[in-house]
Amino acid sequence: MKKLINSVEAVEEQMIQGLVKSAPKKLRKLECGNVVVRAEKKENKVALVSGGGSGHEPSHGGFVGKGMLDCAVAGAVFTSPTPDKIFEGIKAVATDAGVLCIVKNYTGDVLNFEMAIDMASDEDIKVDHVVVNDDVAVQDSLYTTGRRGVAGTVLVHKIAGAKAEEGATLEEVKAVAEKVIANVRTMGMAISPCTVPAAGKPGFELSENEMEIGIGIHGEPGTHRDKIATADEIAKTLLDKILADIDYKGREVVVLVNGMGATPLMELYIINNFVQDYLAAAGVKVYDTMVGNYMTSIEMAGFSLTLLRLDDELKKLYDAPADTPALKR
Amino acid sequence: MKKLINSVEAVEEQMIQGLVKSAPKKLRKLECGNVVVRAEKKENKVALVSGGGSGHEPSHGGFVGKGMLDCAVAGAVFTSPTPDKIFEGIKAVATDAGVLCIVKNYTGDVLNFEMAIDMASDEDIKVDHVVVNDDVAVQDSLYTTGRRGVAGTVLVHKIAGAKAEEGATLEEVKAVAEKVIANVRTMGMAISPCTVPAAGKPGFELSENEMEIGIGIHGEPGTHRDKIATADEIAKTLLDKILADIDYKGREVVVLVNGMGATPLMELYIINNFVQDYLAAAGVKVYDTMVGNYMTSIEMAGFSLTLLRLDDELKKLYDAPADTPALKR
Amino acid sequence: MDNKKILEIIAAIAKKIKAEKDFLTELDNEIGDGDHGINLARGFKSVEEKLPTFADKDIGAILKGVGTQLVSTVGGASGPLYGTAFMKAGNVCKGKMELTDAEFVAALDAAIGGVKMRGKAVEGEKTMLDALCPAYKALKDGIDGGKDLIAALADGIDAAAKGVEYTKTIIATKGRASYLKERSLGHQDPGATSSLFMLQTAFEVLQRG
Amino acid sequence: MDNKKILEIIAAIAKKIKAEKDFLTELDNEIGDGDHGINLARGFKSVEEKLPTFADKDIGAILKGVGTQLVSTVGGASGPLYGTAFMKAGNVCKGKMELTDAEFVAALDAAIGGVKMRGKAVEGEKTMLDALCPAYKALKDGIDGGKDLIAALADGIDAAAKGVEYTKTIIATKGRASYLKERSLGHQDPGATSSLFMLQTAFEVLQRG
Ligand SMILES: Nc1ncnc2c1ncn2[C@@H]1O[C@H](COP(=O)(O)OP(=O)(O)O)[C@@H](O)[C@H]1O
Ligand SMILES: Nc1ncnc2c1ncn2[C@@H]1O[C@H](COP(=O)(O)OP(=O)(O)O)[C@@H](O)[C@H]1O
Ligand SMILES: [Mg+2]
Ligand SMILES: [Mg+2]
Ligand SMILES: [Mg+2]
Ligand SMILES: [Mg+2]
Repeated sequence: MKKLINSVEAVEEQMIQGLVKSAPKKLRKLECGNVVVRAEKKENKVALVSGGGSGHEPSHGGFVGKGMLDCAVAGAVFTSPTPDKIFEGIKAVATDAGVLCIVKNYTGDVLNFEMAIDMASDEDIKVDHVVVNDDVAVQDSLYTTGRRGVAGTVLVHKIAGAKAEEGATLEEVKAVAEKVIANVRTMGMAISPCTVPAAGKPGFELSENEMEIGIGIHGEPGTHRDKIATADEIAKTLLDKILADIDYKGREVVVLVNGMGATPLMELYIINNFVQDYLAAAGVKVYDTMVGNYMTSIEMAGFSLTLLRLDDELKKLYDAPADTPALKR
Repeated sequence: MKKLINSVEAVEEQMIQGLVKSAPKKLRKLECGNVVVRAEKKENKVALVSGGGSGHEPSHGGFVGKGMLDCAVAGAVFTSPTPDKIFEGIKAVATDAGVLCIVKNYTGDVLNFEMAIDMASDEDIKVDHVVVNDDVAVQDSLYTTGRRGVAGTVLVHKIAGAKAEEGATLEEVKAVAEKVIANVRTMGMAISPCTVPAAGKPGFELSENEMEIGIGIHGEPGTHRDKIATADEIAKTLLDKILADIDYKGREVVVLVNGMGATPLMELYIINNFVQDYLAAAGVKVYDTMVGNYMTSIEMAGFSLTLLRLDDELKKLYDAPADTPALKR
Repeated sequence: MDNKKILEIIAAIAKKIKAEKDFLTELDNEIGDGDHGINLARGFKSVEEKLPTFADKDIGAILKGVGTQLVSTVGGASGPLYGTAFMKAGNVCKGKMELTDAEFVAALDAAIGGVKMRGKAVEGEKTMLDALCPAYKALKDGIDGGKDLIAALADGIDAAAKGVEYTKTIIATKGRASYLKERSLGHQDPGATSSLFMLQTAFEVLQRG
Repeated sequence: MDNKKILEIIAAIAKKIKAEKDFLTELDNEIGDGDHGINLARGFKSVEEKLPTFADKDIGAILKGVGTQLVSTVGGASGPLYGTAFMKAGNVCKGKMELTDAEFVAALDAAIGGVKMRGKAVEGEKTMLDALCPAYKALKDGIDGGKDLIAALADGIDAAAKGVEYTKTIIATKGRASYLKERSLGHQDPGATSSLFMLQTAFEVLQRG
C-alpha cells in the first residue's frame, strides 16, 4: 500500500482537519469527532445532515456550506458513522424548522442514521430523513435491500440544499429531495481497485484487460467482471442501463460524469464527449453537465454516470447559488 | 496501459471535445485543432492565451472563461502545441487591446510560443508574453534553461485574467502577471508515474517504498529519488525548499495543494492539515487555500505545493469573480 | 453463570475478534467492502478498555454497556446489529448477577430478536442470522431435552458452523453482499463467521469452567 | 545531388525515424518526458504525406517545406529546432535544383546555425548539437581536405556517433534533461541520437548512389 498519509489510524481525522483548515471561515469541526458543520450556524431554515464512511472525498464534508449541507458526519473509511456522532451533528445544526438527514441506501448507513434519528427524536428535535438509491446496477426489489445510493446523492445535496436555503419547510425540503431521488439514476465501473488504509491491500484485483462493471462506492467488486472495452463502449453500457430505467426521452437532464478518485480528468472528458453525443442521439436534452470527482472511492480508477431528469423546480434549485469547497455556483 | 480512452490517436481531440461539450454555452473549439476559446469573444480587453501539452487537465482548457483565459491551446500529450495552432488561437481572440501569452518555462513551450508570437506580430497583432518559472526543485541559473513552470501557472491565469477583465492595458496585465511570477513558488513529488498514451508504458518505475522528489508536470523523473516518508515529512521537505527561496515570513499567502491526477482528495486534505499548521508556526499567514487537481500529469499520484506571496492588488484580483469549468469564484 | 463469567466471555470474545481481524476482513473483501474485521476489532478494542468499569455491575448492565459501546464504535451494518443484540440481551438480564441455563438461552433469543428487528432480516439471507438462528435452535433443543449448557452449546456451535457453510450456498439478499447477486455464491458470510467465533469463544470459556 | 536525391533522403529519414520511434522515446523516458520518438514520428509521417507535392520543387523549397511541416506537426522542443534547421538549410538552397558538395556543407552549416539561434544553445550542453556540430566539422574538414562527399560524410557520421557517446558523459544544461542535473549522466541525448540517425540515413542513400 502506497499512500500519502501519516498513519492508518489518523487518516480520517487528519483528512477532516485538513478540509476544515482549507476553509476556516466557512467550516468547523465538532470536538466530538469527524463532524463538519458550517462555521456559522444558519438559523431559521431546515438543516441538512448527510454523511457516510470516509473515502468518498469531496463527499460529504466538501459539500457543507451555503446552498448545500449544514453538516456532514464522516465514519471510518467506507464504514458508516456511528449513531452517537450523527446525533451530535444533528444537535449542532438543528433549528426549529427541523433537520433532514440524507442517507445513502446501505444497511450500515440506514441503521446508524435510524438510531441517531431515534436519539434526536427522543430529545424533541424535529428530524426526518430520505434514502438515496440511484444505482441502477443493482436491481430494486421488495425482497432485497434495494438499490445502493451513489453519486446521485450529490445532486440531492445540491437541490435539497437550495430548497432549504430558500426557507422551505421540512416537508417541502423532504418532498424535493424525494423528487430528485425519483428522477436520478447512476451506474459506475472501475478499471482499478482501491485500498482501505486499515486493510493495507486492494479490495479486489483486476488483470490488465479486465474491468468491474456495476461497482458501488466502497471499493467492492461490481455486479460483474468483463473484458476492458473502449471508453465509448463502456459509457454506452452504463448509459443504456440508465436510460432503460426511467423515461428520459424529450426531457432535460443534468449529466454528472463522476471520477472515482484516480481517474484523470482527461479520461472523464473523453467519456463526456461520447455521453453528450449519445444523449443527443437518444433525444435527451442536456441542461447542464458536471465533470469531476464528486463521489469517489479513495484512489479507485473508474467513473460513474448520473442522469437527473429535471422539471422547472429542479432546474431553478440546481442553478441556485452554492458556496462549498467542492461545488460553487 | 489501462486507460479509459478510445484510441491513442484520438485522446487529445476527444478530450477537448468533451471539455467543450461540458460547457457548450461558454466554450468553443476552433475547427483548426485543439484550441479552446470562450464561446463569445470578449472585446475591449486584453486577451489571455495559454496552453501547453495535453495531460495537465483541467489545465489549460478548464481555465478558459470569464475572469481567466480567453484561449487555451492544447498540444499532444506532454508536447507543447505547434506555432501554427497557437497563432490560430491568438488570432481568434486578439483585440485592439492586445494579447498576452502565458508560457511555462520549458524549451518546447517557449520556442513554439515565440514562433507563434512572431507570426502574430507579422500580422500586426499586438502580442506579448510572460514565462512562468515557479518550480524551486530546479535551480535557477543564467547558464541553464532556468526553472520550470508548474502549478503556479494557474494563479497567473487567475490573477492576470482578473486584471484583463478589469480592462487594464496589455502593459498592466503583463506587469501583474510578472508580479505573480516573482512571488509564486512550487515544488512537487510523485509516488507513482503516469503513462503517455502514445508511449503505452509509464515514464519511470518506482518500487513500493520509493518516491520521486522534485518532479515536473510531464511525467519525468524528479530531481532525486528517495525512500517514501509520511505525508507530513514530505510536505515539510517541499515547504522548506519553498520557504527558503523567498521570504514569506509575516506575509499573507495563497496556498495551492495540487494533486497530480490520481491522488485522492483524502490525501491532499491530510497534506493540507500539515501545511496549514507548519505555515502558522513559520509565521506565514494563509489568506486562502485551494486543494484539488489543478495542474496534473495524467494519472500520476503525487502532489505539489504552491505558495503565492500576496499584496493588496494580488488579493483583490485573486478574489475577483471567475467563471470557468475548473475554477469559479 | 455469574457476572464474572460473563466478563470473562466478553474479554475472550474481544481477544478472539482481534485475532481474527484480518480473516474476517478478507471474507468481507470477497463479497463486501473489506472492513468487517476492522470494524469489529475497533469496537471490541474499545469494549476491552471499558471492561474494568463493568467489574461489579449486574449482567444486564454489562451486556447493555457492551452493546452501547459497540454501537458507538463499530459503525457499518454490524455495529448497530451486534450492538442491538447485546443491548437486547442486556434487557432480559436486567439486575441479574447470575444466569440460569434457561436465562442464558432467553438472552440469546432476545439478541437474535434484536438483530432481526434492526436488520429487517430472517434466516436464509446470508447474514449473521444464518449462524445465530441454527445455534439458538440447537442450544434450545439441547437444554429442553435435558442436556447441560456446555453440551447444548456444543450442539449450537456445530449448528452455527453448518450455518456458516450454508451461507456459501446461498445468494445474499441483505447487506452489501446482496448487490453481488450470483457472485456472492461460494463465499461464506463474514457476519455469520464472526457470530460463530463469538459463540465458540463463549463455549470455550464455559468449558474451561 | 539533385532534388530527386534530396527527396529520396527525406523519405528515407522519415522511414528511419518511424522505425526508431520507440527507441528514441525510450531514451527520452530516461532523461526527458518520453516523447521524442513520438514527436518526430508524427512529424515525419506528415512530411511523408506531403512529399508527393514537393516532387518537382527546387531543393530550397523542398527543405523549407519539410521544415514548415515539422514546425507545425512535431511540437515540443525538437519541432521548432528541427523545423528551423530544415528551413534555414532551405534558405541557402533557394532556387537550386542541384547541390554541389560545398553547397551541401553550407546547407548543414545553416541548419546548425538555425538550431543554435532558436535553441540558444552551444555544443557541450547535451543536445542535438553534440551530434550535429562534430559531424559538420568532420564533413567540412574532409571536403576541404579533398575527400569526396561520401567519404567526408562517413567521417561526419563517425564524429556524430562519438558525439552521441559524449552526451552520456555530460550533464544537460539545455532542454528538459537539464532539470535532472547529475541524473542525466550516463544517458545519451535523444535529440543527438535522432540527429545521428538523420545523418546516417543521408549517408546511406548517397552511398547507394
Ligand atoms: N440486514 C441485515 N441483517 C442481519 N445481518 C446483516 C444485515 N446486513 C448485513 N448484515 C451482516 O453484517 C455483515 C457485514 O458487516 P460489516 O462489514 O461490518 O458492515 P458493512 O456491510 O456496513 O461494511 C454481513 O456479513 C452480514 O452478516
Ligand atoms: N535549447 C536546445 N537546443 C538544442 N537542442 C535542444 C534544446 N533543448 C532541447 N533540445 C533537444 O531536443 C530534444 C528533446 O526533444 P523532444 O523530446 O521532442 O522535446 P521536449 O523536450 O519538448 O519533450 C533533446 O534531446 C535535445 O537534443
Ligand atoms: Mg463497511
Ligand atoms: Mg515533450
Ligand atoms: Mg463490510
Ligand atoms: Mg521529450
